[in-house]
Amino acid sequence: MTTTPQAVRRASPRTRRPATPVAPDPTAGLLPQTAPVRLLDPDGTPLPPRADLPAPPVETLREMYRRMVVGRRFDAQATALTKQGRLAVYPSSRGQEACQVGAVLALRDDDWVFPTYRESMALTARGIDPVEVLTLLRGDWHCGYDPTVVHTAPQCTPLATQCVHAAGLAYGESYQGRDTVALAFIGDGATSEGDFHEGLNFAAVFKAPVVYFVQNNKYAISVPLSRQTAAPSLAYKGVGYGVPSEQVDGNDPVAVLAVLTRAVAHARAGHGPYLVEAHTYRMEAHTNADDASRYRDPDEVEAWRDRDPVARLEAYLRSRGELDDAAVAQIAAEAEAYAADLRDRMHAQPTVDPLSLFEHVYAEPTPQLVEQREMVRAELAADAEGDA
Amino acid sequence: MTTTPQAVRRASPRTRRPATPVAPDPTAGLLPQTAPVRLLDPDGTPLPPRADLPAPPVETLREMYRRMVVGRRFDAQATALTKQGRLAVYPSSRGQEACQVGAVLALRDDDWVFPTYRESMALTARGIDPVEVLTLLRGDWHCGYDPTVVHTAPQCTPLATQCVHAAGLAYGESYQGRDTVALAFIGDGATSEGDFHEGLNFAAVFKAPVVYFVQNNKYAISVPLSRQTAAPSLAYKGVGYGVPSEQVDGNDPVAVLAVLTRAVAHARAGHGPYLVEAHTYRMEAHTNADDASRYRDPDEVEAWRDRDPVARLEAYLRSRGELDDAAVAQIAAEAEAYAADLRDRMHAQPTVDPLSLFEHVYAEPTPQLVEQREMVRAELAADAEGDA
Amino acid sequence: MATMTMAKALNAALADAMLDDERVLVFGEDVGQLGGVFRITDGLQARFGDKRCFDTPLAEAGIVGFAVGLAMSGLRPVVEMQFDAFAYPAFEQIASHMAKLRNRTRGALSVPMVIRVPYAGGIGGVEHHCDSSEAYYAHTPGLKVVTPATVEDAYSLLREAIADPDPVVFLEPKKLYFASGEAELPARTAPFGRAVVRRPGTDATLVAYGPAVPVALEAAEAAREDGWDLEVVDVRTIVPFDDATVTASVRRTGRCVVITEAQGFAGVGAEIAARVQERCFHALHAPVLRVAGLDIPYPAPMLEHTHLPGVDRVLDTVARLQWDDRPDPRWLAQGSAA
Amino acid sequence: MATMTMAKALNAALADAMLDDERVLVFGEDVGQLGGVFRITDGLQARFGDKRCFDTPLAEAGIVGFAVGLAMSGLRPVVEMQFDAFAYPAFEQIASHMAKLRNRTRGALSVPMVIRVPYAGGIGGVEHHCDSSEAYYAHTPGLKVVTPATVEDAYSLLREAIADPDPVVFLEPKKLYFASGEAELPARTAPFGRAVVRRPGTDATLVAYGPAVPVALEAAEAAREDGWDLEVVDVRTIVPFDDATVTASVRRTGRCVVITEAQGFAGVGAEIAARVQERCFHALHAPVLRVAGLDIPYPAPMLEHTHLPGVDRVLDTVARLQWDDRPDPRWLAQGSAA
Ligand SMILES: Cc1ncc(C[n+]2csc(CCOP(=O)(O)OP(=O)(O)O)c2C)c(N)n1
Ligand SMILES: Cc1ncc(C[n+]2csc(CCOP(=O)(O)OP(=O)(O)O)c2C)c(N)n1
Ligand SMILES: [Mg+2]
Ligand SMILES: [Mg+2]
Repeated sequence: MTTTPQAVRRASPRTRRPATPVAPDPTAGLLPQTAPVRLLDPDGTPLPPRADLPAPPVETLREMYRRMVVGRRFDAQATALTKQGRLAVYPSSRGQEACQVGAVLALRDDDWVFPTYRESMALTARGIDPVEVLTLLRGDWHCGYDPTVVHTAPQCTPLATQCVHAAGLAYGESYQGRDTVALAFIGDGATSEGDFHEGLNFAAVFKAPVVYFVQNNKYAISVPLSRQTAAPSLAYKGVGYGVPSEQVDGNDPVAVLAVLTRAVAHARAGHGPYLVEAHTYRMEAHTNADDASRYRDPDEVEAWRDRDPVARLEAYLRSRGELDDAAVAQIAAEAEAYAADLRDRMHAQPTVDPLSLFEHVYAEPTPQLVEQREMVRAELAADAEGDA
Repeated sequence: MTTTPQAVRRASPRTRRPATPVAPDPTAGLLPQTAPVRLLDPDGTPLPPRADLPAPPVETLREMYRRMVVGRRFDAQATALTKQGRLAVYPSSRGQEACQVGAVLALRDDDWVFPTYRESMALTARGIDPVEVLTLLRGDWHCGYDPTVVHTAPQCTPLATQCVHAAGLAYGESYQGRDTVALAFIGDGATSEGDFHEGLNFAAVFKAPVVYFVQNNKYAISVPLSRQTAAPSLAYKGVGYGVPSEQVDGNDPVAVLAVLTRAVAHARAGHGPYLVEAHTYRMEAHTNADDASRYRDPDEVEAWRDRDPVARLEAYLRSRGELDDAAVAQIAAEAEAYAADLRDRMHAQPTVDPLSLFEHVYAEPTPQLVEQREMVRAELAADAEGDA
Repeated sequence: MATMTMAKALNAALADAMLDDERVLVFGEDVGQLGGVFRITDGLQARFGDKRCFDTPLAEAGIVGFAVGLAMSGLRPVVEMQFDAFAYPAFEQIASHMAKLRNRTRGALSVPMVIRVPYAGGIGGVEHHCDSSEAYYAHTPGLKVVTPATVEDAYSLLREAIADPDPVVFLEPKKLYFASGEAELPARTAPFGRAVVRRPGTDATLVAYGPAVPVALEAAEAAREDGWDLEVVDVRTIVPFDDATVTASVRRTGRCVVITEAQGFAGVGAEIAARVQERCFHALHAPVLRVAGLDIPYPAPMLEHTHLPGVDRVLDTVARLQWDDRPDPRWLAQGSAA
Repeated sequence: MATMTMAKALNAALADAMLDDERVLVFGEDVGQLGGVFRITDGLQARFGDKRCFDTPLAEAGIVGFAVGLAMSGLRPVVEMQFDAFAYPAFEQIASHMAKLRNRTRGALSVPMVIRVPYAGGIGGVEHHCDSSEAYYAHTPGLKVVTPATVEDAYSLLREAIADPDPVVFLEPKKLYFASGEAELPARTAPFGRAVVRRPGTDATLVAYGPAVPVALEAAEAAREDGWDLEVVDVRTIVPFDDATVTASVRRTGRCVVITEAQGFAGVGAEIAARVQERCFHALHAPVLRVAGLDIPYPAPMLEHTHLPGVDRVLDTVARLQWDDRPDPRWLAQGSAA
């Protein structure tokens, strides 16, 4: 789909029998464009501007570049931390920087994000402490940040389940008179789950202000998109819920930001949910524990290197005179510092109190948990004695 | 939607920017017509024939009429049996005769049907003994017929779950070289369930020969369609799976049969699943136990009386000289006899052996079940002694 | 004191909770204009408007997940599953999210919500309408699991559930919906975690909850003829479980039968039996016995009476409590065959 | 005898079953070219083609429901759930269809299919990857529930499961996947419903299954130092349960501890404890005690060792089996407070 040089509207003239009245098209505004929206060529050359899709302000694009560079460095650092045994596992989002950062920049700080395990970069780009973001993967607790402070749900592992939560939260916010928008990340594979369907449908029926943002990175672990769907593209799922939908070149940072900004505005204006599919590519294996050579061709990966979103935005900003060697170097240095700080802080082995296991199961531990806590307390005391 | 006098193809010319190449429409063949297909006017007057949808042979339509009349009489009899305490509950399909019988006539005997609780009429129209069909609702066992003999799954109560079974069975049949088609009935409400999504998707990805037949009777118990979906119509869900879809006036027997016949042919030819939405109406309450006056306007029901599918087909066949008073009377008599026979046979109270509870949980009862069976056997013996 | 049905008491509890707390929203399938298939939400939409009591699309995972999201936004959702087995599509949302969100976030996100489930049988329902599903929930840490057996408890426990800071699965015994009882509303019987002795007795303890409580009481009444004075304990909240009341009773009586309508294998009855013998071993004159539903799918209406634990089966079991202190031949035979 | 991992034995069982029976199809998420995230299906697609071993869309209800349909058409599906908690979306298909279809149709439709579930923890997995979900299945009539603890049993029980006429939930202890053991394939150990004494002993019986079996064996070994000679029974098939072997052992030893990794409340351990005391009451010198996971959501990797029943906790529990015939002060204190 990404080979079409320019996004076009669905255009095939349908055969119409004469003498029948023309009914209004019930799909108007609901179907995506037939090819992914693209505003920059892969080499960063801008395509003609579009009246229906205002280009994002250049300061925002500069900020986007900065966060993408820092995000990529963060991502590499996290992968390195797995090799050093500091992280149990890490799912990289290398190659998906435009999506991860674009989503964050399209939102306000008080909007809510519903991420999956893949969105560590989006969360750090949101300003969440990377150590808190990696808590789940380091293994000291399930979620390291306070969702109510950063307006970000815990990274969700059970696929697609967050789609329904996002609908509920967004509806709840608007019910309470707040103009918060929720953005739910979801992968191509997870669109096959029933909860994706139920989430979109609830959001549509209740006109909940949610943006469903599918990062179609072409694989669900090893399973290629062709095993997930026979649809022309995932964005075509929206019309079945009455949800306007768009597809976008997920490696074109300008297009991603533009399309998501429009989607968020639509939701915030009270028009209900919006579905965006970004065509992108997972450059690394599913996680560091995965062996992608078992199921995909290195040539395929190579081909996607030419569509690198960071280089693309850099080229564009340079061509517009918005970025020069000095600025690039400064951002790279910032990224290095960010990574170094993360490495240092992840170096310290966290201590977790075993007795904390009994907290937060319920607001107050049940008598059964109190008994079990006493058992563990006694065990710990015996261990300490044995050690002494 | 049913007010458009004639089905039309989606026709709104989309604004196209000049100088962009015309991409092929990825939705071609997947979207339904913008208004439900109709081949007879509500009064039975035929509409102009359509090249893309051959009209069913008139003998089949005569047979359809016969089964619809018998089916309606059966349905009334079943409702009467609830009043006589012979059935615990009965969900009527009055008003949906064209759908119930049309689906059956579009299939071969060795095709598989996946019915819901609403499809008693379809099953009797398929030739299954009505006493066996009503076993579930009488309460002597969960399913009264042998599915492998009548190629009909047990009537399914957990909504939408049968959509996935149908995909599996259909794929399994074609895998084994048989050209069987499966038809899964489903209601408008049940399309909101995740299993509808997963069923359609599996069928599409595996090109399983299934027809998904949504009887959109506008209510899920008391919940109106507007609370199920914001989609233009349920048939627009197909494109999101790459499944060709059609909507049809579900009270137009000729159109229902024509559209389903095309859908079945599509599936049998190996082109994968097909989604058909029939716009119809549940004339009675959800079941005899339901009180529809709590949630719907009698005027609405009245309006649908004018679109009665049985009268419509009768008028059409009479106008074509295919039916006369004598034939109508003969069919009515047949229907009466059918109902009388059913009434008589349902009059006998069935006896069910309590020990049969322990059969068919597993192929062989487990030791635990053997123990429990002995307990029940002893209880029964003690009861018998007590009675004696 | 007024006489009313449990259905009415539940309806009043919902209405009073909505009145007291604006954040309470009631939704599910057919709960709006219809008032629910059992009429538990009758009149709530008319009274509180269709933003506070409303119908949803027909999708249980959606309903529960939507409620989780609403709870995250600070509201207090109370949702209805239409029947027990129709909550299964929501199982992942219940087990992996509703039950765990507080724990996952170290208490930052709580999920104060209630899932109401009309459960269990005895009403002649067709398949999938009569499951006893309490064990699935009771086995899932993070959920509170509650089931009333009386009209007063129905009101009180439902108010408690809605006010509780934790997610609650509130199981409503269908067969008791339209049984009448005495109640003065707003009744407040006891907080979560308190079982109650419904009938004092000295010879053995019958432990039951929900639909099994009336069976236990009836059996205790009938047992008087056989010369047994049976105590009946109503568990009320399965999670958290009231060990203190149950063990105190069994220590007094020295004998115990656990009655549940659910299929017995790995059910809540097994948990109670296991706990009681762990904690009362030296007070026991006989093993703790169980009377449960058979280990079969819930049967068709015409056979449900064979499946359901009834008074006779309870009394037969009480008779096996080794009143003469001889081992039960039934188990002995089997054991020696091994 | 050769040394191999359980993963390898399971892979061999699948391959041999596919070889023996053309109707066997293996599918799920990532089971094709990747060979499964645990490589249990490694090489099957290459060997048998992508019609017999294939990837599906990412949807567990879909996978199970599709398998039910395939079984209806006469095939023998063997599906993989990628991890324990990711089977929950399929719960309705499992509980309401797979488990019940034979019963609903009076035996006309059987559902000979297997759901393989890598389950339980001890591998440092993140949340939702380490649930012990056996009780949900064991409590659902119509399902057989099986879990191997040895390499030979892994092969044998999986072959048995695939050949079985009933639906089987086959639980694979993740932490044992890459533990090696001796096996001669094709091994056939025992049909369903047979527990086995893994270690004879005279003083008390440890009953365990799946991931808890190695813990029990290690504890029995360690207990020798304390002067206890412990017998270890491996349950192997939870449903159907082998009462004969378990009760015979406990009658011999007079004491019993049940060890499960799952959270204890209303788990399979409760069932075993309840059954054992029902059947062995007069042989017991002490209550049947349980060692189980804590009643908490499975913890993050750094705390899982506190959660999991380990050798020390087993030995502490064995020590409480009232060797001097005095009541356990722990429970007494609590009871008298009531
Ligand atoms: C309900 C559920 N089933 C299975 C899994 C196991 N799993 C984790 S990631 C993954 C693939 C997801 O693919 P996709 O949705 O495309 O997201 P991506 O990883 O590509 O970002 C699978 C199958 C899961 N986490 N949840
Ligand atoms: C999973 C599930 N949830 C809820 C129900 C209860 N229920 C039975 S019929 C029904 C309405 C179904 O409406 P629809 O799908 O439109 O079919 P219709 O009854 O109109 O034929 C509901 C909610 C059920 N049977 N299964
Ligand atoms: Mg993906
Ligand atoms: Mg309907």
